[in-house]
Parts: sequence; structure tokens; C-alpha cells
Amino acid sequence: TKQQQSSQSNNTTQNAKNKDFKVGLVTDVGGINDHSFNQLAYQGLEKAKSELGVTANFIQSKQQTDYVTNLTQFAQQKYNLVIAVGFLMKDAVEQVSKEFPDTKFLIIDSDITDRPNVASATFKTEQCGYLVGVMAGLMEKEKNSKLNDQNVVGVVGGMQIPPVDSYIAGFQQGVKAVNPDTKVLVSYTGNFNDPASGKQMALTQISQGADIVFHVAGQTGDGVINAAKEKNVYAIGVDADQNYMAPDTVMTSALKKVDVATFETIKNALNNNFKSGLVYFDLANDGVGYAKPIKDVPQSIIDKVNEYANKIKDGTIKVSDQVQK
Amino acid sequence: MKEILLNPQLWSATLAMATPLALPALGGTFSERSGVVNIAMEGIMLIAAFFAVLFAHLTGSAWLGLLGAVIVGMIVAVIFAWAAVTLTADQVILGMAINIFASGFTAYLLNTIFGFSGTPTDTPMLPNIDIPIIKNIPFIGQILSGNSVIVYLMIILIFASDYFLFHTNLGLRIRAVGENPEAAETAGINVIKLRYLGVALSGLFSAIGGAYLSIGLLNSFSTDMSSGRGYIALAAMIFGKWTPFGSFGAALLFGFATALSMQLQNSALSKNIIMMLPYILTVLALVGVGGKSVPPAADGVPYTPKK
Amino acid sequence: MSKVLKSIYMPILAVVIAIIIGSIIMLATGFNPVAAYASLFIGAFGTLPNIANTLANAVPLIITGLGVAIAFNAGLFNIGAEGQYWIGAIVGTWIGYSFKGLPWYIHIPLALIAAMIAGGLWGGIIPGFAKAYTGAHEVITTMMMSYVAIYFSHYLLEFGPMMEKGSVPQSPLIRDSAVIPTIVPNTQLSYGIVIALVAALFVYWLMYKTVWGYEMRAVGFNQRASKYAGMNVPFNIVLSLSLSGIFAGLAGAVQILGVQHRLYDSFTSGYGYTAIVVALLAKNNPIGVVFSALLFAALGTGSQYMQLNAQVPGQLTDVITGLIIFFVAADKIIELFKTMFKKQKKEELAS
Amino acid sequence: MSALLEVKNITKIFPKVRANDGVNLTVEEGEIHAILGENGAGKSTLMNIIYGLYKPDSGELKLSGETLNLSGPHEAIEKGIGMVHQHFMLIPVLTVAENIVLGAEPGGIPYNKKKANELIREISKNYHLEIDPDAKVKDLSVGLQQRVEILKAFYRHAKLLILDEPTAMLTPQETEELFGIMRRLKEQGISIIFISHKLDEVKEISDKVTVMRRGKTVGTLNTKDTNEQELANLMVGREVVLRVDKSEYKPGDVVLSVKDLTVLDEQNIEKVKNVSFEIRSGEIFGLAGIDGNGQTELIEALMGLRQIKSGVIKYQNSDIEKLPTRERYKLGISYIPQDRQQEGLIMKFSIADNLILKEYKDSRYSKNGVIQYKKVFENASKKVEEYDIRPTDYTLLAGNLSGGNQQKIILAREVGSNPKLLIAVQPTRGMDVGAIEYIHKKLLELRDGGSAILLVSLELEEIMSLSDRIGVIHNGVIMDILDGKSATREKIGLLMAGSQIDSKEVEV
Ligand SMILES: Nc1ncnc2c1ncn2[C@@H]1O[C@H](COP(=O)(O)OP(=O)(O)OP(=O)(O)O)[C@@H](O)[C@H]1O
Ligand SMILES: Nc1ncnc2c1ncn2[C@@H]1O[C@H](COP(=O)(O)OP(=O)(O)OP(=O)(O)O)[C@@H](O)[C@H]1O
Ligand SMILES: [Mg+2]
Ligand SMILES: [Mg+2]
Repeated sequence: TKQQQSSQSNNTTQNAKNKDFKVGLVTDVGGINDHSFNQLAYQGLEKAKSELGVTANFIQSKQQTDYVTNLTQFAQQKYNLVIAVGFLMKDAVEQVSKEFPDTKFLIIDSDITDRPNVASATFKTEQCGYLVGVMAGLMEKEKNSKLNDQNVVGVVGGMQIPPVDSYIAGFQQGVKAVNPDTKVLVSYTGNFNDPASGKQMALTQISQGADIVFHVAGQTGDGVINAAKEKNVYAIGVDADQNYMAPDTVMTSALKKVDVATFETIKNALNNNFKSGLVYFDLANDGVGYAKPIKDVPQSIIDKVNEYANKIKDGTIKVSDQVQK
Repeated sequence: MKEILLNPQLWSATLAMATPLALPALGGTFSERSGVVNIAMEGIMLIAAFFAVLFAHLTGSAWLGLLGAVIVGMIVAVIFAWAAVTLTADQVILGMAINIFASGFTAYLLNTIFGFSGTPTDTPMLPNIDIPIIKNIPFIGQILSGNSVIVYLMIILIFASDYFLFHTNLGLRIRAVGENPEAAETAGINVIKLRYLGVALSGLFSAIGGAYLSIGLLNSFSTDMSSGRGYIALAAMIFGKWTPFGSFGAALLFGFATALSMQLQNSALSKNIIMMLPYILTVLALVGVGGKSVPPAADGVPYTPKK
Repeated sequence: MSKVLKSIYMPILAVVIAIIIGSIIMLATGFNPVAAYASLFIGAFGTLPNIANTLANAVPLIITGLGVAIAFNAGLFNIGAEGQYWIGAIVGTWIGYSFKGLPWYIHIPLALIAAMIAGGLWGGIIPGFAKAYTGAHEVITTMMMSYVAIYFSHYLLEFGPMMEKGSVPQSPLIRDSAVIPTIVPNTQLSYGIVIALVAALFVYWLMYKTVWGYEMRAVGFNQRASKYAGMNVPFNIVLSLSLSGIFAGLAGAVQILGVQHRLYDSFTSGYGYTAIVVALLAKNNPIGVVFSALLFAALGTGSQYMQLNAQVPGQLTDVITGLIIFFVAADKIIELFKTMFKKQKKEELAS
Repeated sequence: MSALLEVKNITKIFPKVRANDGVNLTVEEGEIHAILGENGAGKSTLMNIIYGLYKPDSGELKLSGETLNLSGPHEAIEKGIGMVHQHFMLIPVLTVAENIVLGAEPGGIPYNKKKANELIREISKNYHLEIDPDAKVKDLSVGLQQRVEILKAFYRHAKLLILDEPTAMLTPQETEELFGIMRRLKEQGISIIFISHKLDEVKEISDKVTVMRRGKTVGTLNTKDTNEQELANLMVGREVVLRVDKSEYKPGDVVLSVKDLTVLDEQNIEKVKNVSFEIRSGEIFGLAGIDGNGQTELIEALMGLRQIKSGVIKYQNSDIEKLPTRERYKLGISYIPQDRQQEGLIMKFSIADNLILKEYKDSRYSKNGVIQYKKVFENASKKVEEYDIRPTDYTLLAGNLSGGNQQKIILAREVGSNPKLLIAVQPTRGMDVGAIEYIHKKLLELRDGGSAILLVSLELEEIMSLSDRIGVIHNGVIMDILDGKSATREKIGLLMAGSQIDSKEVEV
């Protein structure tokens, strides 16, 4: 906070003007505690508030029908930029952005292309999924106390939906790229808020030989990480760096920088640089990535992962977002 | 299939998934046996799950976390009892109100106390217990040993509850009050007090179930983590014909179906079809068993003592 | 007369108590209760669009609530209206997008009727027959069937037969000919409200003026006496659970055709559960259902507005909603206060 | 003798009525004190006050000279007051032993079942009240349930026993047994308050009678100094006709003919065995028998509520044994079931709705599936008046009426439709003399109008005074069919107990 204060006092005049710039954020029904994109978007918003001095506000939607109402509320109150989190809000954003052409909108994880006042942030999470997959595939060849001699890894997904599946698809391809014999177990719990079932799902995979489990399951994933810790195997976090949850267990995390996207869009809009249409966040523009691995991961593997990252960036490797059955 | 059935994880997952159903189902048995329909178990579990983490974090002891959860859970149950028994309010509406309240209240406290990134990772967990001798038996040992202490507590509680309900005077009185409160009153029994007791016990068991979710299986709280288990427990209790062993049996069936659906995830079937398994199996079992479940005669009917 | 008065002022006083307790919580956690309640009210009723949205939110609650109330009237607890709602929504959506070239006056009724039939079967065939012939408790069967319905919708949408080509798990949009038009522009209020109100009147008529309703209520109150009076008890159990499902299914379809226009992949709509409270609060009277649904709809829309305009966190609005429901149910607390007050007075006089 | 219980000036006001209005009563030690009064006179209310269930608004209770301030039944029990309630206070799913010891269990934790059974066996031996402590109460006959209620009081060492209409549901034999017990208790110095509507019983068993009318005690008499007529008049406040005046017996065509009927119960045990009989128009056929000898199964079979195993049921010359219940009603059969609250009425329906419970589909009350409430209300206001149902507001729920008036609703519905055949089971159970007089009058009117009536009653007096012919059922077999005029109490009693009186029956 001290830093924030000093940075604030540095640009007080700027801030006075920025204060008139109002940003509203509408979460989807997952709410701000989803340990996923709603939370990250909120963090981006908070960052913009403290660093740019904009006025920021948010509403958590309780049901589907709240989307239109909440977006409209912000637009009516002359918010400059309204952020809609989640592809579930696509229809709502299309409708409200038409009614309020002077308001700018950002929608996360969607693909609205035909509106001058709507930006759609799309994350190439298959790319970061691929990288952690490469890391997992290579780790399978390593030997340490956490790794068994079976060549099996697992992914626990929440619901079987595109933002989840793109991660999983990338992970599958990444593993296979470096270790074609690895068996990749894929399971879904059917929810994002039941860590108890996440834990049992992970334990099931571990019992089937998995010694690295990747989760793409929001709060359900808390249970996956807990299971990995309990069974002394590795976990891979998702969306944000989740190493803090189990420092020796979470070997890395696949990052989807919704916070960055949110912050950048706010900044651009503030500076009259708002770009409508599809905005891709990928490895090339650092919109996705992987978190710093723990020291169990040898440097050689990290180097290899970075090699693959470069190949993806320069287009030599194209990662599909379709899960292999 | 044989491979799946011989995987000890199938059976330990069965036990693990049955525990947070069996505990509230057991609680519900007490409440409904005394004549109060307690749909608030879902909310009580959630609140207890939160306070278990909070107290465990504050005191550094998972046991004190469990104690705190149980106390808070019972307080909520007693408030429910006050409205349902003393004020003779509609029990189902009250239950729903508490569930809505609990969802908001825990999320609110989570955010104000711990912020958005969740509960502290150094929160202590209740221990897993190794059972000597059994633990060395192959297969069986992997299933029956090394579970959370709450699993063993639950098993003890089931036997104790059965004993309490069917072999003690208080148990007899609770059942009498749920069947015919007027008759119980004329036998000199204090109907109101016993209904409070029944509801308080349901709070106690639901709270243990909630604590199991947050500091038994895990060491964290997340929003709405009870995930409807309080409702399914209600079904398990009915399926179990309002008896402790029956409730446990129904919870095990449900836990087994859930565990099986986890094992089947790698099959070619659609995951969403597989996930229907626990629910379909329950209906089939119920219809197949010809499960005529007759609730206690005065279940859900408020009683006003004569004046 | 005094009875009518009592039935009105008790819930109002109860709401007042809930508001006071909510205020205490808000004050304790640093929020301004006056601003909060003001914005709750404005959010629900302050402007025409807000009123429209409140009414719009009431539509699915009214219709589902009617379904739940029918079952309660017949002595059955349909805790699985949520699933029947989903089935109705699925079928309504499917008819809505897959039939081409129908005029609206055929397309809309077709979608609604098909959804009603589907919801009715979902509630009636398995739970109804299981209850009537094996005694299987409807609380279990309807609840389990409800989860099955929700997973079925996931199956259809998540890379299943109903997913829109492209990448997002949602159904295609229904055709224009299936859309129930909006009444107030830029709001979600469609002519679905008319359907809801007509449905309420219809259910009232059905339950209280017709032979069917007479039978279902008789069976609900006393199966033995109904059997002795020559009624077919199993038939009435199936009938009432089917009707219950029919209305929950209708609610799903009306919501799709009037508001959502397509099926989304989601956990629950929540309407099926709220509908239980709606019905109970209305003492299962179909006309009462309209008013209690309005109360919940107002709390819903108002609380969203309250988040933004009084900065009260979304979760706190759930807390207050829970309290309001609690005290409306426990309205005897008023009498408690009254007697306490009287006692105090007596004591004062005595001393 | 000294006064055990003194009731002084007790008043109890319910929202709508003064149920007790300055009641005075003294019960001596070791006496049997009967309380008489019409339905709603306030007898049960007074007893509930003595038992601590209700708090009186004013007045005083004294037990052995000591003022009682009861906070609840548990205190009354402590002081040695026991009560057998008018409506049994039993828990059907529990065992006899559990019901008896409930609230005062031996052992505690664990509840000592063995000790409980022992204690119960001991008491039942002492008082000659045999019972199986492990039986479930729901499986017991009414008489045995009564026994459980009485044992409950003894188990707690009652020195004052209140019996609120204990004989309403008993067979004559059971009543006699009960009286035997009461006499033994009296010898042991236990005082008994005995409530009954049956004057002969009061006359037989009591030492003193207190009569109540409209919440007030109108007098206490020594039983031996009074007679039934005086008591009846005092109770009702007017001259009452105690004898039934019956017109001549003029039987017509056969209306109901039952041949070789065999019916099973839920456990597949034959409860009705090869029963045959006929009922003609213009006659009342009485079916006498001890409760549980197949009457229920027989009647349910006649009404289509229970499947038959074999046999023929002919109604007006056509077979009806396959017809569903409703079709039988449509043919002009009426039915007054035994349990008015559970079988005869929907307690949460209004009086008006209950009055059409069997005819709501009839074109008189509904058109195209829509009930014509105007017609329904017309019917209700007519019936309420004609059958003197009180209160007269037919929109009230049936559950808000007293038992007597509830029975009148059923009577209005079943007799009012002018049936060709009426099956009446225990139509006057628990009614006061005034109401019984009324119901009997209605039944006889129906008979004189040419209807056939099957009257099932445990009340021998009722059977004998009304029936033209009497069939006696024992263990599922009709032992004999007697002529109503010549049948004697003894003869019927013996048949009911299962003994053949003459060889005639055996030959047939
Ligand atoms: N709980 C109650 N609330 C209101 N009124 C009551 C209640 N109990 C009894 N009454 C009324 O008090 C009066 C006396 O009833 P009570 O049951 O004492 O009559 P009773 O003499 O026992 O009649 P019966 O012979 O039918 O048993 C009746 O008018 C009855 O309506
Ligand atoms: N809890 C109650 N609240 C209000 N009124 C009651 C209550 N209980 C009984 N009553 C009233 O008491 C009256 C008599 O009820 P009760 O059950 O004592 O009848 P009863 O004594 O069995 O009548 P009967 O002797 O005619 O069979 C009815 O009018 C009923 O309205
Ligand atoms: Mg009485
Ligand atoms: Mg009475």
C-alpha cells in the first residue's frame, strides 16, 4: 500500500482526470471467488483502480437473467468501460452494446467481432496447456521420490466446456510431443465448486498411476492439489500461479492472464486506445504462459519447455484446442 | 470391470464421498424422528465448513477448528429450532432461508476475513488415522486404514446413534415425540425440549460433516463447497427409512456410485452420462427395493402445547 | 376481516424486523443501511425498466411455483421442479430452433406444449408411478431426476447434439417465430408474464373449481378417506406430479422463448428451489404464488442494484434475503414481541 | 371416606366457548364417580385440567386437601393422577411396553427393556390385564389398546384414575372386563372418574354421578337413588325418548345378496369365510360380533375397497363384486364408515365440500368437470338445516366441528342421498343420547322408506333395538341369523363368543 500511495501522490493531477473514467465489471454466476477468471478480472480491475486511479465498481451476477440487467445498469450510469466476464455473457453483451453504442465493452473468453464498441479477449490457453504438458511429459522420464515408474499423467477438468478443454487439449499434445507413450487420463467433475469431489477424482487418477495431475477446475482444483500433496505426487495449477497453495507439490501453473488483459484494456481505453474486435492473448504477447517451476524441475527441462514456447510463438508448432478422445 | 472393483481407491472414495452424506443424514434422522423436517442441513454444513477453517487457522489446531464448527453449527440449529419449534414456522421455508443465508454469509466472511484468494494454506487439517494390524492387510488395509479421523468418528457415531435412538430412554422419547407429540405430552414428556434436542443433534452432525469437507478432506474453504450434499443427505435419510444404519447404507450406495463414475471417466461413454450414474442408481435402487418409506407420523408438523 | 388484515400485516412486520436485523449487520460491517435499502427498493421498483425486470424475474418463479404448489396441494413434495424446468427448457429450445418456417402462432404454442408434456413426463412417469405403485418417496425420486436432467443438459450442450456449431457450449438461438416478444423495450419483460398470470388463474380454477382439483386436494389431505369415497388414489398421485412437472416444464420453455432465446450450459437455474419457498410462502394458493414470486423477484433485481449503488457486496444481499425469508416464515415472532411488550407493561404497572 | 379430589369453581374459556363455567366436583377416596353430559358439555376439558394439560382460567384444584398448581401432565402423574384419554394417546409404531413406560422408563441409559417387560407382566398379572409387551400397538384391537392405556396409568401408580369414555369402543365383553377391573381397583382404594354416554353403564358401575351441561355441573346424585330417565333428562335439559319406536317389519325384495363370500386380509389370512346372507328392502339387518371377527373385511369387500377371494355379491340382482367403489356408490349404495375422521371425511375440506365427497362428479354438482358451487352450497345449506349440523356455516372446515357434528355430516351425505342400500358401521360411536336418538330416528325413517340397511355395531343394545334380523359373526363365519324380535342378549352374546347354541346351524 505504501508503494501505491506514493505512486498515487506522484500523479495526482492525472488521477483527478482518471477518476472520471469509470469502469464496471460484471461477473458471471461463478462469482468473484471462483479462483478463476472472475477473480483474475477483478484483480486487474483493482490494479487499474490503484495504479491508474480510475473509478471501478463491480457486480456479481446471481443468475443468467442478471447479465443484461447488470450490464445495462453500468451503461445507464455512464460507465466508460464495462467488462463482462465469461462467454456466458455473449448474448447479453451483444444486446446491451447495441443499445449503448457510446459505452465500451470488454468480454472475456468470447468472440464478438462485429461491434465497434466491443472488444473480445480470447486466450490461447491451449498454448500454455501445451507447455505444462511438455514439462509433465519430460518429468515422467525423471526419477525422484514423487515420481513412480508408470508413465501416466492426469487432468481433472471442471465442466466440459471450451475454456477448460483448450487447456486440456494443449496439455495432451504437449505431453505426447515429448513422450508419446505417456497415458493422459482426462476426467471431469462436472462442477467448479466442489473440492471434495476434485480430491477424490485426483486420488482416482493417482491410483491409476498418475504422478502428475493438472487441474482445470476452479475451486474444485483445490481438492486436486490437496490430493497430490497427500499422495506425494506433483500437481499443476491453473489460471494463476497456485504454487502458494502447496509449495512442494504444485510444480508449475498454466497461466491465463485475465488480470493483465483486463488491466491493459482499461489502460488502453483510458488513453483512447480502445481496440474493438477480437484481441488474442497468447504466448507471443505474454497473455498466457507458465509459472516459474519449483526446483524439482531440472533446468534442462525448463530449457526444453522454452524451446517449445519459441516454436509456438514463431508458428512452427500449431496447437489445437480440441481434446483428443 | 474387475479391475475397477479391485482398485482399493474405488472403495476408499466410496467411503470418503459417503461420509459427508452420512453425517448430515444421521443428523436429519434425529431431527425428523423428533418431528422437525430439517432442510437447513445444507446451510449448516456450509457454515460449519467455514468456521472449521477459521477456528483451525486462528488456533492452529484442527481439533479446535472442529469444536468451533460444531458450536457454530449447533447455534444455527438452535436458532432454526427456535423458529420452527417455538414459533411453529414452516420448517421447509426456514430451512431454505438458512441455506440462502449460509451461502451469502460464508462467502461474505471469506472475502472480508481472508480476501479473494482463499483461506490460508497453512490451515491445519484433521489427521488421517492408520489402524494397526488392519493397515498391513493388503487391499482391505488400503480401504479401511488411513482415512480421515472423521470417517472413523462417523462410524462410531452411527453405532452410537442407533444405540441412542433405539436403546435409551431419550431415544424412545424422541421417537415418541415425532410420532405423536400429544401422546408424548400426556405421558409427561416435554415435547418442545426434545424437538430442540433433535434439531441440535442434526446441527451437530451436519457440522461435523461440514468440517469434514473443509478440514477433514482438505484444509481450505471455498464458496458453496457443500455442493448440495445436505439435500442429497435428506434423500439418503429417507431412503434409509429414518434409521442410522439405513442412512449410512444409502450414503454408501451414493458414495459408491459417485466413486464408480470417477473410475469410469476414462471409458468411451460421455462424461456427462457417466455423471448421472449416482442419481439413476439411487432411483433404481429405491424403486427396485420397493422402498416404501413411511416418515414419522408427526414429521414436519409443528406442535403447540396445550394451555 | 381481522383475519385478512392479520394475513397482511404480519408478513409486513416480519419484513420490517428482517430489515432491522439486516441493518445491524450492515452497520456492523460498515455499510449504510438506509442507502442499501433505498437502492434495493429503487432497483426493484424505482423505474419502469426496473419494474419490468422485476416482473420478468417473477415469471419463471410464478410458473414453477404453481407447479410446486399443485404437488403440495396433493400432499406431495416436488423438490425436483428444477429438473423439470430444465427438461422444459431443453425441449422448448429444441423446438424453437429446429423447426423452420412455422408462423409464430403455431411455433410458440408448439414449443410450449411440447415442453409441458416433457416436464410432465419427467415429473409424472418415474416419480409419479414410483410413488403410486412402489411407495418410493417423491423427495428422493424428483431430486435425483432433477440432477439427471441437469447432467442431461450438460450432455446435450457440451459437445453434444444440441451444441451450436462453433466453440461455445450453448444451443443455437431459437428462430424469431418462436420468440415471445418483449413488452417493455430494453428489459427482459416479455409476454411471458401474461402466460404466468393466466397460468395462476388457471391453476386456481383447476384446483378449486374443478372435479380434478377437488380429487387431487382430497387425496392430498387424506388418502384413506379419498379411497373410501371411491377415488383412484394412485391415478391422482401420478396426475398431480405430472401437472407439477407440466408447469415447471412450461416455466423453462417460457424463459427460453421469452428471455434467454437459447439454452446455456449452467449448473442450475435455481428457480426450482426458490419455487418451493414461493409456493410455501403463498400457502400453496395459486393467487398467493403470484405475490410471493413478486417478493422474491423484487429481492433478486433489487439486490443486484444494491450491490452497485450502495456498494453492498453481493454476498451480503443473500444474507439479507435469507433473513427476510426467515422472518416472513417465522411471523409469530410478532406475537412474541407483543406478549413481551404486554408483560413489560404489566410489570411496569405492578411496580 | 374423605375427599381425594376437590374441584372448585373451575372456569376454562376457549376462544369461542366457555368450556367449563364454574365447575365443582368432589371425588371421594375409593369411589367410582361418573360424569355424564352431552357432546361438548365440557367433560373432557375438565379432565384435561385435572390432568394438567390445560390451565384453568380460574378456580382451584385440591388433591388430598393440598392445592394443585399443575404445570403439566408430568406433575399430575407425579401426584398420582392417571388418565385414559377419549382419543387414545398411543404411538402405533411403538411396542406395548414402550408405550407404557414412555416418560418413566426403567433404566434410562440403556433403557432396560427386560425390566420394563417384567414390570408390565407383573402389573398385568396383578390387575388381570393380560398383554404381550412386545406387540406393536398398531397390531392390537381397540380393546387391547384400551388395556395399554389403563396399564399406562397403573404403571405410574395412579391413585386417581380418569377414564374418558373408555367404553365407547369396547365390546360388551370387554366392557364387562373393564368393569371387573374397576371394581377391583375400587377395593384397593383407588378412585375412578368414569365418563360415558351410556346410562346403563353409569347405572351399573358408578357410586355417584355428576351431570354436566354446557360447561356447568348441574348436579351430583347417588347412583342408586336415580334412574336412567332422570339422568337423561338432566343431561339434555328436556324429556328424552330412550326406547326406540319401530314400525312394523314389512320386508320387500332382496336388495343385497351375498353368497359364499371369502375375503383375505393383508397377511393372506381368510378373515371372511364362505359368508352368505341377504338383505331385503325395508329391513335393517344387524351384524353383531366382537371387533376383529371379519366385519371390517366383509364391509370393505362389499364396498369394493378390498378384493375378494371367492363368492358372489349381488345387488338388485346384478353381480357387483368386480365393480370399483365409485360404481357401487352410483348404483345407490351408501356407506357410513367406522372411522369418521380417517375414512368418512376430509377434515381440511369445508362442510359443503364434504357433503359432496361422493357425488362431486354427479351432474347435479358438476358440469364438464367444473364443480357448480352454487348447487353445492344450495345442497349444503339444505343439509345443514335438515340434519341440524352445528355450526351452520358450511364453509367451515369439517375438522373444526365436534365429533358428533362430524358424524352428522356423514349422515347427511349418506342418508340424504336416499340410498337403496345403506351400510352403516358404528354410526353412533361416542355420541350422546340426544345424538343417538336422532341418528336412530334417521335410520328408521330410511328403512320405512323402503331402503335396505346393513348395520354393523359392537353395541348390542343398538343392534337389538334397531334390527329386524340379526346376523352374528364370529371368526369370519356367520354363526346364525336370528329374528330381531325374539333374539336375546344372552343368545347373541354366546354366538359372538363362538359357541353354537343349537344343532340347526350345524345341519345347514
Ligand atoms: N382446544 C380447544 N379449543 C377450543 N375449543 C375447545 C377445545 N377443546 C374443547 N373445546 C370446546 O369446549 C367445549 C367442551 O368440549 P369438551 O371436549 O370438554 O366436551 P365433552 O363434554 O368432552 O364432549 P364429548 O362428550 O363429545 O367428549 C366444546 O364446545 C368444544 O368445542
Ligand atoms: N386445538 C383446537 N383448536 C381449536 N378448536 C379446537 C381444538 N381442538 C378441538 N377444538 C374444537 O373442539 C370441539 C370439539 O372437539 P373434540 O375433539 O373435543 O370433539 P369431541 O369431544 O370428540 O366431540 P364428540 O364427543 O361430539 O365426538 C370442536 O368444535 C373443535 O372446533
Ligand atoms: Mg370428551
Ligand atoms: Mg370431546
